[in-house]
Amino acid sequence: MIRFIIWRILQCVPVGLGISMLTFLMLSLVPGDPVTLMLGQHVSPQIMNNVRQELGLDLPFFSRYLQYVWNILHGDLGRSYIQHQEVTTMLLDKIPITFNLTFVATTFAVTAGVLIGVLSAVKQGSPWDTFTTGFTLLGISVPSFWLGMILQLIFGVIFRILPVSGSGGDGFQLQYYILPGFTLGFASMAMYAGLTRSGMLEVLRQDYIRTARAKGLSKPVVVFKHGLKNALIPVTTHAGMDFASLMGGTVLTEMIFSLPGIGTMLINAVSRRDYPVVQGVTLFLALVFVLVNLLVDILYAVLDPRIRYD
Amino acid sequence: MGRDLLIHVKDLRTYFYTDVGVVKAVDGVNLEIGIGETLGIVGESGSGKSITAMSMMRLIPQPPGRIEGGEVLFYGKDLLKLSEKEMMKIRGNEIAMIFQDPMTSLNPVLTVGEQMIETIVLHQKVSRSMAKRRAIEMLERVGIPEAKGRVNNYPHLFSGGMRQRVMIAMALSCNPKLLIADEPTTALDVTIQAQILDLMNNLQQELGTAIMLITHNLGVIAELCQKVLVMYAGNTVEYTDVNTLFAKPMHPYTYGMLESSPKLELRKQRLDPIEGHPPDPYRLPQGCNFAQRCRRIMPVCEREKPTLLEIEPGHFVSCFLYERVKI
Amino acid sequence: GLNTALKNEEKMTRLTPVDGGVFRFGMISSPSALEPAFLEEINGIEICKELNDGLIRYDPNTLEIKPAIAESWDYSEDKKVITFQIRKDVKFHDGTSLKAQDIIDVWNRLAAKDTLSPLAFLLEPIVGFAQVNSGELETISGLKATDDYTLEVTLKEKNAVFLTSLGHPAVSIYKLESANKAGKDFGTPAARPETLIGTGAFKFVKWNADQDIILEKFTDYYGTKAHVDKIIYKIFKDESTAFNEFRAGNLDYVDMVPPGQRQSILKEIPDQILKTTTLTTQYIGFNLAKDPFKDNINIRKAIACALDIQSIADTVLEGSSMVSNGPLPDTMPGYDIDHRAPTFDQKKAKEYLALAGYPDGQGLAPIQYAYNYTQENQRVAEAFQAQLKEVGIQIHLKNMEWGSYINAMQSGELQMFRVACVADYPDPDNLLRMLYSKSQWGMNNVTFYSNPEVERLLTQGLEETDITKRMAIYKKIQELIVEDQPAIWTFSTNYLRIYGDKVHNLTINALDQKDMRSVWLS
Amino acid sequence: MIGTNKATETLLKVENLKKYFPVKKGLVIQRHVGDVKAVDGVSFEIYPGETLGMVGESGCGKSTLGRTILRLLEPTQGKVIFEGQTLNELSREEMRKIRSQMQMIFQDPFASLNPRMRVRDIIGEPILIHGVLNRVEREKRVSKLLDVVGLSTHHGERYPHEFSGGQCQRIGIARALAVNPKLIICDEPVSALDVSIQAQVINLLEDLQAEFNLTYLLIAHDVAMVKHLSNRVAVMYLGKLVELTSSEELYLNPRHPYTIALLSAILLPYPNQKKGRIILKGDAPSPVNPPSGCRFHTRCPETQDICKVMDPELIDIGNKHFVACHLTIHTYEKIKVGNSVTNHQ
Amino acid sequence: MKLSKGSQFGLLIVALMTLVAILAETIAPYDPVQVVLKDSLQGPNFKHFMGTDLLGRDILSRIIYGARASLMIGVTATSISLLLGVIVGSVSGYYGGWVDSLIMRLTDIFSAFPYFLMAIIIMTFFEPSMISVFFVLGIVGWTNYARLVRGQVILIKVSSYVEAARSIGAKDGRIIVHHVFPNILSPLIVYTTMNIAGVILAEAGLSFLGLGVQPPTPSWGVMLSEGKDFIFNAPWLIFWPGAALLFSVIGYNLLGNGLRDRLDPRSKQGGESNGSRLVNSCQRS
Ligand SMILES: Nc1ncnc2c1ncn2[C@@H]1O[C@H](COP(=O)(O)OP(=O)(O)OP(=O)(O)O)[C@@H](O)[C@H]1O
Ligand SMILES: Nc1ncnc2c1ncn2[C@@H]1O[C@H](COP(=O)(O)OP(=O)(O)OP(=O)(O)O)[C@@H](O)[C@H]1O
Ligand SMILES: [Mg+2]
Ligand SMILES: [Mg+2]
Ligand code: NI
Repeated sequence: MIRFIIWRILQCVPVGLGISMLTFLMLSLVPGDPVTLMLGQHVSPQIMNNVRQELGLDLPFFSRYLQYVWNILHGDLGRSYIQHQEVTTMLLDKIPITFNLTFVATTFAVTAGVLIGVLSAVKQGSPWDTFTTGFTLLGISVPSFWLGMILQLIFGVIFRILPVSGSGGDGFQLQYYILPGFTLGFASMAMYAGLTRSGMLEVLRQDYIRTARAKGLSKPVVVFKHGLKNALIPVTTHAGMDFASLMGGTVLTEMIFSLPGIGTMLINAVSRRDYPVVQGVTLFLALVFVLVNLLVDILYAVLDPRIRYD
Repeated sequence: MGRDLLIHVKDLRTYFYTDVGVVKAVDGVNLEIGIGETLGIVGESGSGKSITAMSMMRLIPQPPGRIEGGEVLFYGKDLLKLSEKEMMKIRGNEIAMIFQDPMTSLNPVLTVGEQMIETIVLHQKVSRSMAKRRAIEMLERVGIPEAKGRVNNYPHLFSGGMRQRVMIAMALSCNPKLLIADEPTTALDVTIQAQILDLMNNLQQELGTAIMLITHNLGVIAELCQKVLVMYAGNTVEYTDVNTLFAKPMHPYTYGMLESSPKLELRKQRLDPIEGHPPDPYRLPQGCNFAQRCRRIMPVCEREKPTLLEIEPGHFVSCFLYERVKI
Repeated sequence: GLNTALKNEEKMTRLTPVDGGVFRFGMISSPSALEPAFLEEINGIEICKELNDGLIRYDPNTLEIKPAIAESWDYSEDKKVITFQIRKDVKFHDGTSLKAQDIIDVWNRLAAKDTLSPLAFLLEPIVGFAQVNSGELETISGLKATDDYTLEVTLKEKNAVFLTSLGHPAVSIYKLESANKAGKDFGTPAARPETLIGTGAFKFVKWNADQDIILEKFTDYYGTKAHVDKIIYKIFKDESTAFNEFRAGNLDYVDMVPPGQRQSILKEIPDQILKTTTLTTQYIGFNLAKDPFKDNINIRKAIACALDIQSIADTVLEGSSMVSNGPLPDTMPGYDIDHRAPTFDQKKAKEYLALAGYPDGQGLAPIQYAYNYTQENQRVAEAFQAQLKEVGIQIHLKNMEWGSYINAMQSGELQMFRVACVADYPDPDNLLRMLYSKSQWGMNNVTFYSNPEVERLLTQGLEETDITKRMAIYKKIQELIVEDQPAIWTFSTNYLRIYGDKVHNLTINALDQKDMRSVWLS
Repeated sequence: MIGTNKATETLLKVENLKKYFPVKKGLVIQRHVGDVKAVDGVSFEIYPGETLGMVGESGCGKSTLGRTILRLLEPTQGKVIFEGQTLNELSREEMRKIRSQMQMIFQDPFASLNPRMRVRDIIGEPILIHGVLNRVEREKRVSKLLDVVGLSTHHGERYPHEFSGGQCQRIGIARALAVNPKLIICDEPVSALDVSIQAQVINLLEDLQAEFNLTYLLIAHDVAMVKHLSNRVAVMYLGKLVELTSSEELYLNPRHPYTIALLSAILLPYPNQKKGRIILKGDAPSPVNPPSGCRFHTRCPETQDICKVMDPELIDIGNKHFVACHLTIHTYEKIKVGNSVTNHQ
Repeated sequence: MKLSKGSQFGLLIVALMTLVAILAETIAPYDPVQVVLKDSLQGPNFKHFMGTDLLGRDILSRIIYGARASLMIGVTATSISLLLGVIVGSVSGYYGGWVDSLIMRLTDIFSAFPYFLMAIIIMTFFEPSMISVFFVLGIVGWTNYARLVRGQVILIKVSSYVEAARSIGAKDGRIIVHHVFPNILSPLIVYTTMNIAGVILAEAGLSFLGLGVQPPTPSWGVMLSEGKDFIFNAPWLIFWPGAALLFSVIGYNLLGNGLRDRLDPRSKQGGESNGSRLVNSCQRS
């Protein structure tokens, strides 16, 4: 198992390298000069050249890339062109926020989604089932900005029971993440509900469920103890895939709720051609992506004793 | 009938209502099992054997299934009229059940021990450690080596034969009065099958549990059962004791079935199969369900359904051939 | 130009100010840096001007030059040397006193090559700037501290603008030592109170990146001390969110009204709104080096007459912009009220179009109109497109990502495009030179406009120190430019600012700067 | 090893065939830590027109053997000689061509038919591939084949899921017959079917053999069925043959303890005939690390010391009755002198 | 086998939408790009059944024309993803080994890459237009298809009927075309229909960044993002495109479910097969 984990982490290396290369390549090919963007238009050619030299932007593409990789290997992601801060520091600053957000969103999406899914599978064909299926479709079609704003209005402005935005400063303060978490997790929740429902329907047809019922176990025990763990296996697989889109979703959510997270950081950086930040963030995201998938694999092994990685 | 009846099923009918139509999976089944007795049920795939058993346990998936009628008298009380809660006390406790495929009948994500313990705790109201001891004891009894260690294993670490032993141990752990075994050996190899049948035989003798054994293998019936019920397309076609059945099968289907299986010791001889295949359960014929395949079909067979009649003492057949004799 | 919300202000000032309280300032989008050398965008300037004082400041209402760290100044005979008398009671936030040398140090740093400041140009008029900026020398030779409280600045030429430009926070004064201590982290979110020491009425407490920036009242401030104890600049990415926070009672002030809600907010809280026309100019630029605009003033006039700017400002922009009819916003000193840029008149448009050689638009290939993407720009563009279609001019819309857009404009690839420019300081020279001088071709002058007469007058205006004469020169320049129509002047942004009912004496000048010293909370 | 004093040509000869599936471990560099010895040195012959039955427990390598013979799997070692041609030496293309001579019928009648093809196309596919007939002729032949296996022409228009198991198996058989093969390997052709249907298919197989002079290698685990159909029967245990003889001989005179146990375990439809059943202990061991010596020694009721160390060879004990057991070898040694060859057929 | 009632309804919706898209010119009461500033922001009324937007354009007409762009985007972008995914996934699945490892790592790289970043970058190469929207959404979405196809191919590769095909001497090409491909079609079609909605919504996300369909062409995504600011003051701006989207999401999902049952001859009883497991991993907007 340990070796498997190490192996999966090692897999990160080519993926990370690939991503850094891809990012680097794409950003370099994109029209638009970062120096102009940094300095604005008022600036004299003299200053422009100074900056260009300082940033090494006058060097050929390949040596810039090598330099970049070299620096990464030394733990140096460079400095933001715009904020002039070290990318590593910026990242470390923002990771907790995004982590909290995705954590709350995922927790919410998974628990609520799974619960809804289980209930509608158990009551297949009932009005409740129809309702949740409809709800699931709604979940897919509701734009998250709309949801976010409505939630803000209702819970923050009208009832004033939850903060409208922000992260509440240092540390994890749950109340600040409830609305954003819900907004971000809503579509996922719908998806998990759908997945759990079909997974559960599949599982409920299995022989061991029949065995469990024949043993006289009560319905909740049958469904949750015997059914759920099995039904979660396909759900888990999907969770890894879903993570990438969840990460994409944080951008809008963070924007709407003024959460200073990775998403905000990335979108700011991309629009201002802040190369070091964009590269740092994508690299980090790739790492997270691989780690999350690793987590999913481990979870898989926990859920399904038939799978062992050695 | 002078013996003590454990369970008496009268005119059981279970239908499935699907988008495509109604399946009369079980359409009038009668059976009796005495205390400590073994009843075998044979029949082709899809003839309703499993559904009969599941209906008795009230485990039919609802919807689409529904028990449309009949009585299941267990010690004289109708199981079909019990509340779900009362029924839960009977399942696994008074009536236990094991299924055909040992590979899929155990929950892959729970340890074998856990699956046994939960039943024992539920029905015997004992502590978990007591239950565990009992589980180990049962596993030893069904011949699992190193039972102490293996209770903590997951099912996938067991071979097919071992899993079926576990299933039996689990079913018998609460000393049920009746064990319903739905094709317990079909999925197993011949040599393993022999082991399991042997085990069941021994345990029955020790514990005195009545067994309802579902199979489509006549050899298994001959080996274990005292009484046999032959089913075809949801109906009982023949019901008698095992010797009579093999010596003097009366229903053309039973007869055909006996003829069509290869016999080991006979000189090579062409098999005599029943032609055609079972009717589509969605479109059962108007008359006798077996009519299309029957060698001795009569005009009446295509018009009317025969009824199950006691042709000879203790020998029930549902066929117009014999109704006429009686008349 | 005057503040349009004067009435409210009067009402507010009548009460006696109360000290104390925390002012919660809703800011849309984060400042990128608090280092003066990089103060390019409005939010950085907003905060930095509270942290650091410059030699002069602008009057919060009239934008006139007022003394700050310098209590007075004198021009030499040839107008090339300015001698500043520095106040003796100016303290840095760490308690030390400010001397003339501190100013020189800070400016040397701003000009230095390594600093890479895009704003170093503010010091360009000083003798010896170029040598420092190219890295040859370390100190600007034109700066001299004759004693601890006298600073002599020698200019290369007569320059009437230089003094005004000293109100820009980029040339404001902080403690050089703190910058050295912070190193590369100077003015970034990593800043700590001891690495960001200024001279302003507020001192730095904390910057939580993308979240908030906290300032605290500086009690040893030499001037009028602030009333509020603390300012928290809360950073938002979305106007609606900020407004929701405001409605939830968590903000005292919001920097921007969410689009789409302006009219309803105006109705909802008319007494808590400030309206300012800022020193911005927005126009549709014509690439004068490209067909069909090259040497064809009639087509430019045709387009100018075809556009109903007023109705767009009223509906599409929800009244958040003033219609502008010349190269300068009306709040800029020297604004010419009298000039006659063509306005909406479809009949005239058709006439001009015919004159241009395209009667009813026949023969005129579709024109491309480019703009950087925002929803608002997009909507405006769509409205333009629809209006031009009515007189027979087809335009294609091309929305561009900011970087490519700037590039394309500067390289002269585009045909017709949106330009918006914010003045750095309240002097007409700033905008007119940047946008219409030939020396700025390919940089800020993206229409590639040039007029020798304009060039001449620009130089003249720069040297003229008499204010009335100067303004006459700029009036003439404006007339010339309007005549040549290198652009259609569309809007000057007219921001709406919302403040809470407990906020008093909040002022906003045309540079969009709030004076936090005067604000108090009840 | 196998005596060929018989004049009849062999159709298929399998020589010391082995198929190991590597078991790999390790992450970056995959180490080879062992093999699943699915087929481990099997030799036998099949004569034209006969049926050779192959019985054994689940997992003993029967299907793997069948696949390896057809070169659907590449053998690890050994040869398969078909009509004098060594299959393992043929190129891919040559192999592809020769496939029309050898066909296979699969265990699961549903799974072996492409659910998205019409029955007509399924049966016509081998003809198409081997390009022997034009379209019209092909269609005719498909109708003929459907008729042969007891289906009617209009069935050709349907999809596999519209048929019952027995009918599907008939389609599979028709596909195998389509190119007039000489040898058909039947991998548990009836074990998925109901008893009454099984008999139908068995009869069909018998009839076809007579009609087209087919040779069968019949893989199954139902001894009674194998005995019924086969001329000779091979018994396999854990990748190896343990006994090979004619079916009557096998029933009347089984020599290997495993065969004996297998036969005794068969349940007969006669009540009250409980004979002295030999119940083997435990399960068959894993083919990854098969027991040393005789592979059956762990379960054999008559294990001796030698069984644990020495692997018995498959030896003809007379009448072409091959047995791989130390017990019989000793008896055989004694009678070897008087070995007379009699044709068992 | 007939489509179930639900899927018939789904088919009806999809057909209706398609019809509306095709006949936009005939049906739409107004020119969708006609700006009438004095009619700005009218609520639903008799003249404008669904109201007007900020520029005074008729929303009903825009919804009708928007169906054209949105459905086209949904279908085209999905087809691009599908094509890429099928090629990559089947190569990866069929050949296995190091080819598979390499391709799957590449896929990982692409999925780990933030999609809007990719969108922005691609958009700066191509000028924003309908074509580039197809392209971006297509490029962004292929990884899931590749994974899906690969998984299916691996399953089918070892199936008994592929073995049967090999045993009768079929070549690789024939096996892929006749045996493997038809059998991955069903989960693929199901996933595709369910994904179309996600793509339409993702276009809204792009529009948000100015990278979507270019004005004045209306699309539901553009309308949604335009309406964002007016949630409180002119909610109909966002309601109608939202409803249209929801409607078509429902349509496609129901149709997808029906197709699954229909296309998969094995799921006779209409049980849930693997198709529904894939539900929807829509890109968020
Ligand atoms: N959930 C269901 N929905 C519809 N029909 C069903 C359902 N479950 C069972 N049936 C039908 O009921 C009939 C009887 O099934 P049953 O499982 O009792 O057969 P069986 O005799 O046990 O067969 P086997 O030997 O294959 O186990 C079959 O025709 C089957 O198609
Ligand atoms: N592709 C493979 N890779 C690894 N091991 C395999 C593979 N195919 C078969 N095996 C192993 O080889 C052994 C023999 O398998 P095979 O399928 O030949 O058995 P069988 O005798 O046909 O069994 P059954 O009666 O269940 O069909 C088994 O242990 C199996 O697990
Ligand atoms: Mg059954
Ligand atoms: Mg096999
Ligand atoms: Ni500017």
